[in-house]
Formats: sequence, structure tokens, C-alpha cells
Amino acid sequence: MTLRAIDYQAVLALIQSLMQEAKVVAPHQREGERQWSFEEVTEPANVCLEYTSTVLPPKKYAFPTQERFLRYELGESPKAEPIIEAEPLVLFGVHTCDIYALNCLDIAMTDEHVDPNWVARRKQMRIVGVDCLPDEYCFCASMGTATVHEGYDLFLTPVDGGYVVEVATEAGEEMLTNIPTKEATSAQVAQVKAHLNKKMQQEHKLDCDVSTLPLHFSGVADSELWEQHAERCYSCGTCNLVCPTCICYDVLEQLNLALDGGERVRVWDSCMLEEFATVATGENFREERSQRLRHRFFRKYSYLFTRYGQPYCCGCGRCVRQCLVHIDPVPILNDVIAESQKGATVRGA
Amino acid sequence: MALNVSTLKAEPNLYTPEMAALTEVVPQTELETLFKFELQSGNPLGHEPGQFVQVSCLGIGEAPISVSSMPCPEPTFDLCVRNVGNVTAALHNMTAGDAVGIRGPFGHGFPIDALKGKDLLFVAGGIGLVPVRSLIQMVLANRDEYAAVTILYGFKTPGEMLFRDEIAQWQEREDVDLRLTVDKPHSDWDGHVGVITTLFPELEIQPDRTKAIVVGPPIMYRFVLQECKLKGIGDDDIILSLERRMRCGVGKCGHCQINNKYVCQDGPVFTYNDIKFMWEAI
Amino acid sequence: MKPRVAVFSFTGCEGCSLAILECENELLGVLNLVDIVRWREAMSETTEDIDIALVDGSISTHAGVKRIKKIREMSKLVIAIGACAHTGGLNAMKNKYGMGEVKEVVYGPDGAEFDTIPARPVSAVVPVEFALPGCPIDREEFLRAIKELCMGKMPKLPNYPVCVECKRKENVCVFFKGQFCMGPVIRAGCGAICPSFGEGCEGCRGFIDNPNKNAHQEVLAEFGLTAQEVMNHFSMFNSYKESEV
Amino acid sequence: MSTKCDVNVNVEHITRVEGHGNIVLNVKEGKIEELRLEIVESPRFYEAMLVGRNWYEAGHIACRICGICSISHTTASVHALESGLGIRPSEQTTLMRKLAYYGEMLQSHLLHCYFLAAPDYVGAPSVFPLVSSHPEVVQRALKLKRLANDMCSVIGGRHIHPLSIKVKAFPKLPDKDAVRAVRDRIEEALPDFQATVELFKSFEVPQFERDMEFVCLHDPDEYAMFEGDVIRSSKCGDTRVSDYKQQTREFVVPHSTAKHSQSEVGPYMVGGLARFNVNYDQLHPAAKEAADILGLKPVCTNSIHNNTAQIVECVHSAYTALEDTDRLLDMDWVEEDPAVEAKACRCIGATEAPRGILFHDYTLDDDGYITEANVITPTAQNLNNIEHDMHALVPQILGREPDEIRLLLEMLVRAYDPCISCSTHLLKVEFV
Ligand SMILES: Cc1cc2nc3c(=O)[nH]c(=O)nc-3n(C[C@H](O)[C@H](O)[C@H](O)COP(=O)(O)OP(=O)(O)OC[C@H]3O[C@@H](n4cnc5c(N)ncnc54)[C@H](O)[C@@H]3O)c2cc1C
Ligand code: SF4
Ligand code: SF4
Ligand code: SF4
Repeated sequence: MTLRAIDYQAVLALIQSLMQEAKVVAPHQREGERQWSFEEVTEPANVCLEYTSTVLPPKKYAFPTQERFLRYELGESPKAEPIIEAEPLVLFGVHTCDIYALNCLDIAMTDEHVDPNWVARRKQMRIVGVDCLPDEYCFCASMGTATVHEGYDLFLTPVDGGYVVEVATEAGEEMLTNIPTKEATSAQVAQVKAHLNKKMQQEHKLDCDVSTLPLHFSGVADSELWEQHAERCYSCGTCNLVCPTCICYDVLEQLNLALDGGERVRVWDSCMLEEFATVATGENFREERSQRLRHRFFRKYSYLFTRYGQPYCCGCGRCVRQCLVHIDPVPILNDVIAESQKGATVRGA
Repeated sequence: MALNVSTLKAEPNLYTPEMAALTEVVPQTELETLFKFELQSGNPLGHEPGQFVQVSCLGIGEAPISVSSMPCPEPTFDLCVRNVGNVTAALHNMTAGDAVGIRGPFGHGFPIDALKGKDLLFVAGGIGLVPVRSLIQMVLANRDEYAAVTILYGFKTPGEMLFRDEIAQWQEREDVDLRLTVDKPHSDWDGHVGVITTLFPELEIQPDRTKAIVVGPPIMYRFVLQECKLKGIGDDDIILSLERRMRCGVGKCGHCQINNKYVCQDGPVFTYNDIKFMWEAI
Repeated sequence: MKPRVAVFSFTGCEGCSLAILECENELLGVLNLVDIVRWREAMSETTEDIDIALVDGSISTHAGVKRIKKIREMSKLVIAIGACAHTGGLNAMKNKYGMGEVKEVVYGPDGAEFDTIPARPVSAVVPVEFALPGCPIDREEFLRAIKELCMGKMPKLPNYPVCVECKRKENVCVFFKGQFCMGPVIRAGCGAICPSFGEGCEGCRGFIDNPNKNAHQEVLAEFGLTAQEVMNHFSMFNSYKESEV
Repeated sequence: MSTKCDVNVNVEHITRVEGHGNIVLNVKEGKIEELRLEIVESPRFYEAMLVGRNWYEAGHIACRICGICSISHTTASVHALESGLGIRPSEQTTLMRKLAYYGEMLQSHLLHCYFLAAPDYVGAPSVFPLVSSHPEVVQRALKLKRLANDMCSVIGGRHIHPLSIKVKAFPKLPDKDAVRAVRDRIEEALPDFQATVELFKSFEVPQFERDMEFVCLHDPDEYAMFEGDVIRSSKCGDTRVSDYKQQTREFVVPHSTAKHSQSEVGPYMVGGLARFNVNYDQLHPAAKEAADILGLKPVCTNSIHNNTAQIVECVHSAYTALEDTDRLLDMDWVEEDPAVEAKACRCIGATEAPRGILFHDYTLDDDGYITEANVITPTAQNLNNIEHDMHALVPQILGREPDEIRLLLEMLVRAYDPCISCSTHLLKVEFV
């Protein structure tokens, strides 16, 4: 790992030089609100590197909200061919939680079967991370995602006079070729540590070590806590749709007007939606909101955690930030932990 | 550990169906029809009994359907489909010569090796016979590899019985104990009447050498599983096949998840042992 | 054989049948798929042999009741288009006043003659095969429905709320901009057009099957609406109640 | 043929107009026994619906009065509220609104001229047969209509029931690149408007004259469409918009669910021809040129020429929209705060809808709830005049075949481009 120092002007120059060779996307402030989104950079100065969280995660560049993946012709002898669209892309200014989430999805998207569209996009993606300062909804410190060790080429941490940049890959090295950088001073390196320490001080936190989370889920399936927390839930799916670690999707047909061909597209879906698990006979395997809320939590913190060995939540807090009825994973998880500890005492007694 | 995606071998055609021609339409009941297909590539489908394919009616959509015939070296296979929605209705509107798209086969089929040498008890309710048929065909074709074969098949009314001619053949065979039942008394029916569990009391079962293959609607499972337990069949020896909504068939879209299992990857065939602690399974 | 399509209008602004003419880029393509055989607003020809009747407007007169029954008889499929036909729409807001009262107050003694009954959706009078919601209908959704019908596929409406499409578009939720929105309880399919243009959803597409209305009333109140305003939000397009008719 | 004939014309649900109306003509021995335009559209009680709603909902409820002129209703509603609440929108906001407004004017006029009126001139029952007989005309009509539509939707999200045209400011600014693209398409379409003029020049408009009063908005600085300072009448002079009731005196007639109106001196005409006659001098030079080509001169008293005036206004709208949009694009757009403080007030506003002058009038209470509402649509103002036209026309054509009489009566009614469904709720509501 090499650490260098780079000033703000050089960051702009870096973005500018990246724009010469690839599409660069980065956080931008939205509509004068305290809301941000990843958008294509047209003017480096408009990039906003000090931001809390974007509405949608940068996942949308590896897995678009709506993605065509099959083209077909109808008629005498119907034909179908895959559509795999990918282009060189730089994700600039990605937080650790979102980098973690992309790494997570790499596993899920390639487990047993390799999703061709995901992989094609990820192969052409370079990532420049940037460190953040969390708001009251973030719980990355608890989730172990306040730092991330892979999945980026460069990583910037704000320090006095600019950023300390960690060069993580050869591609990262190349990006800096013509950019003026200096050796990071020890004071600057200390600032990086201080920054991280500060980031770790989160009020919003779990009452257990993240690695033990799946254990706590073993006895809470029948708990009333799901109904309590789901009472105000709209089942609107917002939480899933803004989540960087969700990948569920639905498939739609888009016929052309002449009805002689068309495309198949996939769109982001959500397991909180009522019909997600409904089958043709009308049976809904998760009819109640509380069952769907329970499934969402089990999937993130138990099923996929056990399946892939890491939580499918990066602690970014997007779900609660966007949820109008403030359904927040942290208190729910803490209820789960409390319940399971209570159960353990009861069983032990 | 993060993956290095660049080293992975992509499957560019994971979501691209291969075309197959409809060769024959064999009506079964008011709602169900048997379709015979032939892959245009000329290659065999290469499935195991219990696996399913994703059938595309291009322009309409895609649906998971179990392969209903036993594996064979020809590029042909059977699907038996109930007309319940868009894709299934489109299939019902097709005639010989029409083309569909096929992806798969996907999932885990029946554990053939574990069945060898055992007494087999097939319990099928209604359309549940569709996936089981591929296994029955295979067992009957290699009859000497298995011990006793008992088939229980229940349906609501006589009109809902599938594969009539084939069942008549099974009935002829000395080495198969076939028992049929309809749920409610019916003038066209002089056989056994009652839900499928009413066939159990008369069965002679040796639990230590029996494998039960149970496929039917969710409600049937609850009662049949109880009967199997009463007969002393072990949880590991009860094999079932589950059905869920599905989009991708390859463990990505999330729809078919039951607790921590994906029906499309880990199933559709499970042992009861696999799923008995899964509150969403049955 | 191309399906024979007719368009009929009842009480409403006729914006929904107009919206069909506003598919300018696709109109010729649509005319390749279907034959338009009857449409008072656009043509003088008429016929009683109809495969698909597209009906806009709500039923709000005795004469209208008779006419829609006749249309039902001569059409294979009846498709309600637009909020007025689908839920009664805005028109049903008048239902809260007694009809005698409305006529009297509004037209004075001369008004007693006018034929008016509480406004109701088409489905309250005759069976409909399908409804395209929205005020007005969404062009894309309309075209998709036409294509699917021509493919022999019954169109299906989303049963999830507008928030889903709003999120897919990455809109900033209007609640966070100090506005109000019915999106969380209203059926999607419009592409969240209102929030995309800076306005809260007004509920023109009707509720999803199982809306959490209690939660939404609480949210609207929590974000600062009075009880009366909350009621107005719920009633704008969704005030038709069977019991009142 | 003797003029002392019997004629019976009964057109139930006149086609190619918006809404439901019937023409009834009964002539016995050359004497008109019955002649009327029946409005059988179901009454809609819009004003009743507005009562009890918050001021900020007025625009969205009011635009649902009419799908064709929903931007005009929105505009009139916004003008009313802004005048009552004492708000002056910025130039940026006004120019944005105008682009959508001209889009609607074009959309409505093009729809009427190409789709509803033109079939009469080529002897077709609708536009659909023209798809094969006159493909280039239909293609052009669709192209121009699409453009008009996009002028609306680029600003308001959509043409029918626009979203972001709101009191004071836009809740979300339009996409500047999209506006620029639409601007370029207007420029590119100018030759198509010329071709439209040529097409309508080739149509023969039936002869008919009747001395009548023309009423529209007037603005000292421009051809009044989007807004105007005063109501100007060719016979009664100027009236302030807030005194609109002096111009439009309403009364109920039994055969119409829409009230009729008259001025101090009788029935009057509003709409394209009225605006052309009253404000001709202020037309864009390109529009004056078009009028020349079409042979339309002020003051024209053949109401069937309303179609012709609409074509002239299409040219005017296209050129004016182009110039306004250039100004808009030259500006640096700023986000404006749309927050408004409500108060008790009377809100009266007007605009020129495609079919003529449109009034919205609300009374708000302290909390901004609407306690009274009145909407007067152009078609409602025209109905009385149409009937008077019919009475003047029938004696001139009595000798002709009944079918021809029916067609001429229909053409006359259609020339007004009546928007019947909007007209049927001219109700002043005073709920207790
Ligand atoms: C592993 C597996 C094997 C199956 N084998 C067979 C078979 O051999 N024969 C047979 O007739 N059917 C089988 N099914 C069921 C079949 O997949 C559904 O009936 C079919 O998907 C319905 O599709 P459709 O387009 O006709 O209906 P749609 O019009 O898509 O849907 C009608 C209703 O079905 C629901 N639905 C959507 N997708 C599915 C889905 N994948 N499964 C169930 N319901 C769904 C929808 O929510 C909707 O309410 C199997 C399902 C699975 C998962
Ligand atoms: S938890 Fe919140 S965001 Fe998620 S579905 Fe429920 S209401 Fe919507
Ligand atoms: S579950 Fe919530 S906190 Fe966790 S990754 Fe998803 S959006 Fe972020
Ligand atoms: S703006 Fe409305 S539709 Fe969009 S997320 Fe917010 S509540 Fe949902």
C-alpha cells in the first residue's frame, strides 16, 4: 500500500484526465437539497466529494435500474440473442460502504452461475473511493464496513490541504501518472487515522459483534417483534430499492409496436412488495407485511450471511433515511439480539 | 475476500434461450396439456428427472416448467403445463411447428443414486405427477435397479387425471403397485374415493428401506408428511419438490427464496430433512 | 383479423381519449394493429360490431347508465380508461353533496330537469375486463396494453406503489422537500411522473390492493398536514364509495 | 325546389367535437319551428368540487375540466391565484409557462384543423381514411402535433393535466437541454407550418356572414394570448378582467346543461377569430403574411373562418414561442422558492384558451380554503352565439338538400371547435 498526498486542484485534474478515457460518474448535489446522486461528470468542479449518501447506490452502474438483456425476433423462425452492454467507467468518490456492497454482489452475482451482464460491467469499472463522515443513520462502524480492503483502485481520505490517496492497484497507479502528488507526511497519515477513529464513533450501533448476528437470528422467527415493527410499514419497497446490497429483480417483456420482436428487460424488484412471492395458483408465501419484513432481515443478516460468509448489509443507512415511517435496521437488529439473549437465558435456566 | 471478477468465466448465454420446436400437443385435461418438444440444436436436453427448464414464449414471458419425460439421447422432451396465466396460456395456443425458447435444465433433480435398491413410494397429488413422471419413467425403464414400487396418485375429479394411457400401462404391470383416488365421489368413477392420505392405512411399508417421493400442492404436503412419519419413514427418506415464483432460474432474482434456500439452485427437489426447519417451506 | 376498437366518452374531460391521439409517434403503428371503428370525438362513422371498447369518463346520468349497458352488449371487451372510468375519479367528489342539493343550488329551479346521479366508475354499472388507470392515462401503459391485447395477453397492472418507480428514477422524495405525496399507497404504472416533475402524487391511479392507509394518514400528519388536508389528499381521486351510490 | 319545404335535421351527438351535443332543426313549410344546439353533456359540478379544497389544489382540479385545454385552465387558475395573493412571477417562470402555453395552443388548433375540421373539406368521415389517401398530410399533422405536445411536456411533464405549472414558481425546473432540443425542433418545423397554410388555402370555406360582437383579452405589448390586461370587445369597449361579469352575463336555458352568456348587447363570439379581428395589428409578421395568403382580413364576420384564424394563430404561436424560448435559453436559470403564504382574498384571472377567453374566479378564506368558485369557459360563452349563427344560416340554405343542410350546420358548430365537456359546469356555487 502506498500513500500519497494530493491537493484539491490535483483531484480536479485527476477527474479531468479520467474523463479523457472513460465515462466518469461521481456524486452531485441534487436540486439544492441535502441529497446527492451519482451522475456522469460533465464539469469536475460540480463533483461533490463531501456528501453523506446518495439516493441510489453506485450499484446502478453495474446493475442498472432497468437493463435490457435479451433481444428477440418473432415470426417464422424466432431468434434470441443476449444484450450485454458495458463501457469503460470510473466510479469516482465512492464510500467504503458502497465499495463493500459491490464486493458483496460480486459474490452473489457469480455464485454457481456467472451473471454475464454484471461481470461485463464490473470488468470495465475502476473505482476511486473517498472517505466520508457519517450522519445519524450510518452504522458502518458496527457492520465492519467503515473500512474496506479491496474493490477499489484509489482511495482518498480528506486531510488538511487535500487528500491522502491510497494507491491500491496498478490501475490506480496508472490513473495518477500525470497527476502531481507528494509523499504523504506523517502528520497527514496521522490525520487519516484520526479521521477513521472519528468515523468509528457512531451512536447508531449494534448491541453485538457483527460476526455473531446470524446466531441471534436462530430463535426469533416467531417473535412478535416483526409484527410490531411492520405495523407502520407501507410495503413500498423503498428500503430494498435504495439498498446497495439488494439484487432482486423482475423481468418484463418489451415488445416493439409492430409485434415482430422485442427485448427482455430486468428491473429492480423488492421482497417487501406484496406480490413478490405470489405464484400462479394465487398462493402468497409471504402474505403479511410482517413476514416480508422478517424475510428482508433474515436475508440480509442471516441467510446470505451464512451462505456467503458476510452480511448483506453495508450499514449505509439508506433504507431508514428514505423510509417515510422510519423503519430502521439498527433498533430492529437490537431487538433481535435482545430477544435471542432473552431466549438464551430462558433456555439456559 | 472480494472476488476478482476479471478472472471469472462469463456465461454469455445464461439468459438466452435456445429454440425448440413444438412437435406434438397431447391434450390431458381441461386445464393441462402435454407438449412434446425438440431442441433445434439437435443435442439432448441433458436433464435429470426432477429438473426444470425456463420456457420462453418470446414476447409474452418466461415460466419455469418441470421436465416431465425421462432423460433420453434424443433432443426431445415433454412438458406438461397447466393453463393459469400468460405464458401457460400462450403455450396452449400453440400448434405443432411453433417455436419456444428453452433455458436450462436447472436445479437439482431427484437423488437417483440414493434411490437405487430401495422400495419407492411415489405420492403425487394433481399436477404434482408432472415432475414425478420423469422419475417413474426412468425407474420403470430400469426396473431391476429398484425394489418395490408403489405409486399413489390422487386428483380432485376423474376429469383431472393426467397421463391416462400411461397410467393404464403402469396399472398392467405386475411390478408396480398403483393406487388411484379421487377427492370426492363421482359418477364416472368406481375406484377409491377420498383424499390421498386415505390410501395410507392399507400400505405395507418397510420404513428402513423405503424412500418416499412426495409432490403435490402445499396443502397436501402437510397431511402426507404426517402419514409418512406414522409409517416410520425417516425425514431424510422423504423427498419432495417445491414450487415458487421464479424469474431467472439461476439464483439471482431472489423470487424463489425459501428461508436460506433457492428453489432454483438448491431445489426444486429437497429432502424433508433439508426443509423441515424452514417455516416458509410448507 | 385486426381487433375492431371503439372509443366512448362519458362524464370527464375526454383527456384520456385525447391521450390516444397524443400517441403521435405511435399512432400509425397502432392503426396497423387495430381498426378504429367508432369514436365520436374523432370520426363520423359508427358501428355496433366491436371487439374492444375503450371507455373514458365516469357514469353520472341515467342516460349514461343506459348507454354503457348498450356498449357492453355490443363489445367483446370493455376497457375502462382513465381515473374517471376506473375509480370515478375527480367527478366522485360531487357525491358528497346530495344530488337534489347540487342541482338546486347550482342551476336554481331550472335545474331540476337535468339528469344527474352520483358519479361512479364504469365497473359499478357493467363488468369491465380491464382498467387503465391515471388522470390522464399513461401513454406507455396504454401502448403496452394494446400490444399485449393484440398478442392475446391480458394486461396486468402493477400492484405496488408509486414509490417503487420513484426510487427507480432516483427522485428525491418530495416529502423531504416539504411537499406531500400519496405515492406510498397508490398504484404505480405512471413512472412516478408527478414526483419526477416536483409534485407529490395525487392518487389518480387509485390505491394498491392493500394500502397501509393508517400509516399514511400518520405520515401526512407528521409532516404537517391538518386533518382536513389529510382527508382532501385521500379524497381527490378516490372519494367514490359504493355505499354512497 | 321550393323554400316552403319541411326539413328535419337531428344530429344526435355531433361527431368530431369534444363532448356531447345535438343539433335539432325542424322546419315546417319554410318556417323554423325548432332550431337549437342541445348540450346533453352530463353536468360536472366542478365549482362544487373546488369548494372546500385548499388553494394549492385548485390548479390540479381545474385543469381536469378539460383534457384539450388543461394548460389553459391551469394558466387561468394560476393567474387568478397570483392576482389574489399578490404574487408576481419572475420573467423566467413566465417564459417557461409561455412555452407550454403556446404548445397547447398549437396542439389544440392542429388537432382541430387537421383531425376534426379537415375531413369535412376533403369529404372524409374522419382523419383515419386520410392515412392512406393523404399520407404526407397525416404525417405532417402528427409531426407538428408531437412537437406541440413536447413543448408542453418539456415544461409541465405532460400536456394533459400538466404537473409543474404552479403558483409563483416551478417546483422543479425543466431540463434545459430538453428545452433547447424542443426549441430547435420548432425552428426546424417552420416550413411545415407554411405547408399547413398552403393546405388550408386550398380548402373552400362556405359563405356566411353575420354581424356579431368579438371579445378577447388585450395587451398593449403583444398579441394577447397567454395573458392580457383587459377584456376588449368589438362593440362594448374595454372591461377590467376583475369586472368580467359585466361582459359575461349568464343565464340558464332548458336545452343545455351549460349556461348561456351574453353581453350588454347580445351574444358574442370568443376564440381565434375574435382575437384575430380585435388584435390583428399585434400578430407576428409571419402570421400576418399567412393571413394574407389565406385571404383572411379583419374584420371577418364569417364564423366558419374561425378555422382559418386558427391556422394564422398556429403560425403566430410557432414564431412567438421560438423567440420567447430563445430569450429563456439566454437566461441563467435560478431555482425559485415556491412557498406561498395563503390569505383570505378574491382571486380572478383570465387567459386566452384555444377556444377563447377563460375566466377563473375563487374566493379564499383565511386558511386558503376555497369558499366559492366560478369558472367561465369559452365554449359556454360561444353557445349563444352559435345558436344565433344557426338561426342566421338556416334561412340562407333552406333550399338545399337536408344532408347538405346538416353538413353545413355541423361545419358551423365544428368551426367553433366547441369544447362541450368544459362548458357544462358554469355554476356559481354558494354553499352554506
Ligand atoms: C420449479 C418449478 C416447476 C414447475 N413445473 C410446472 C409444470 O411442470 N407444469 C406447470 O403447469 N407448471 C409448473 N410450474 C408452475 C409454473 O411455473 C407457473 O404456473 C407459471 O410460471 C405461470 O406462468 P404464466 O406466465 O402462465 O402466469 P403469469 O401470467 O405470469 O402469472 C399468473 C400468476 O402466477 C404468478 N406467477 C408468476 N410467476 C410464477 C412462477 N414462476 N411460478 C408460479 N407462479 C408464478 C403471478 O404472480 C401471477 O399471479 C412450475 C414452477 C416451478 C417453480
Ligand atoms: S420498511 Fe419502510 S421503506 Fe421498506 S417497505 Fe416498509 S415502509 Fe417501505
Ligand atoms: S439494509 Fe439498509 S443499511 Fe443495510 S445496506 Fe441496505 S440500505 Fe444500507
Ligand atoms: S415522492 Fe412520493 S412516490 Fe416518490 S418516494 Fe416519496 S412518497 Fe414515494
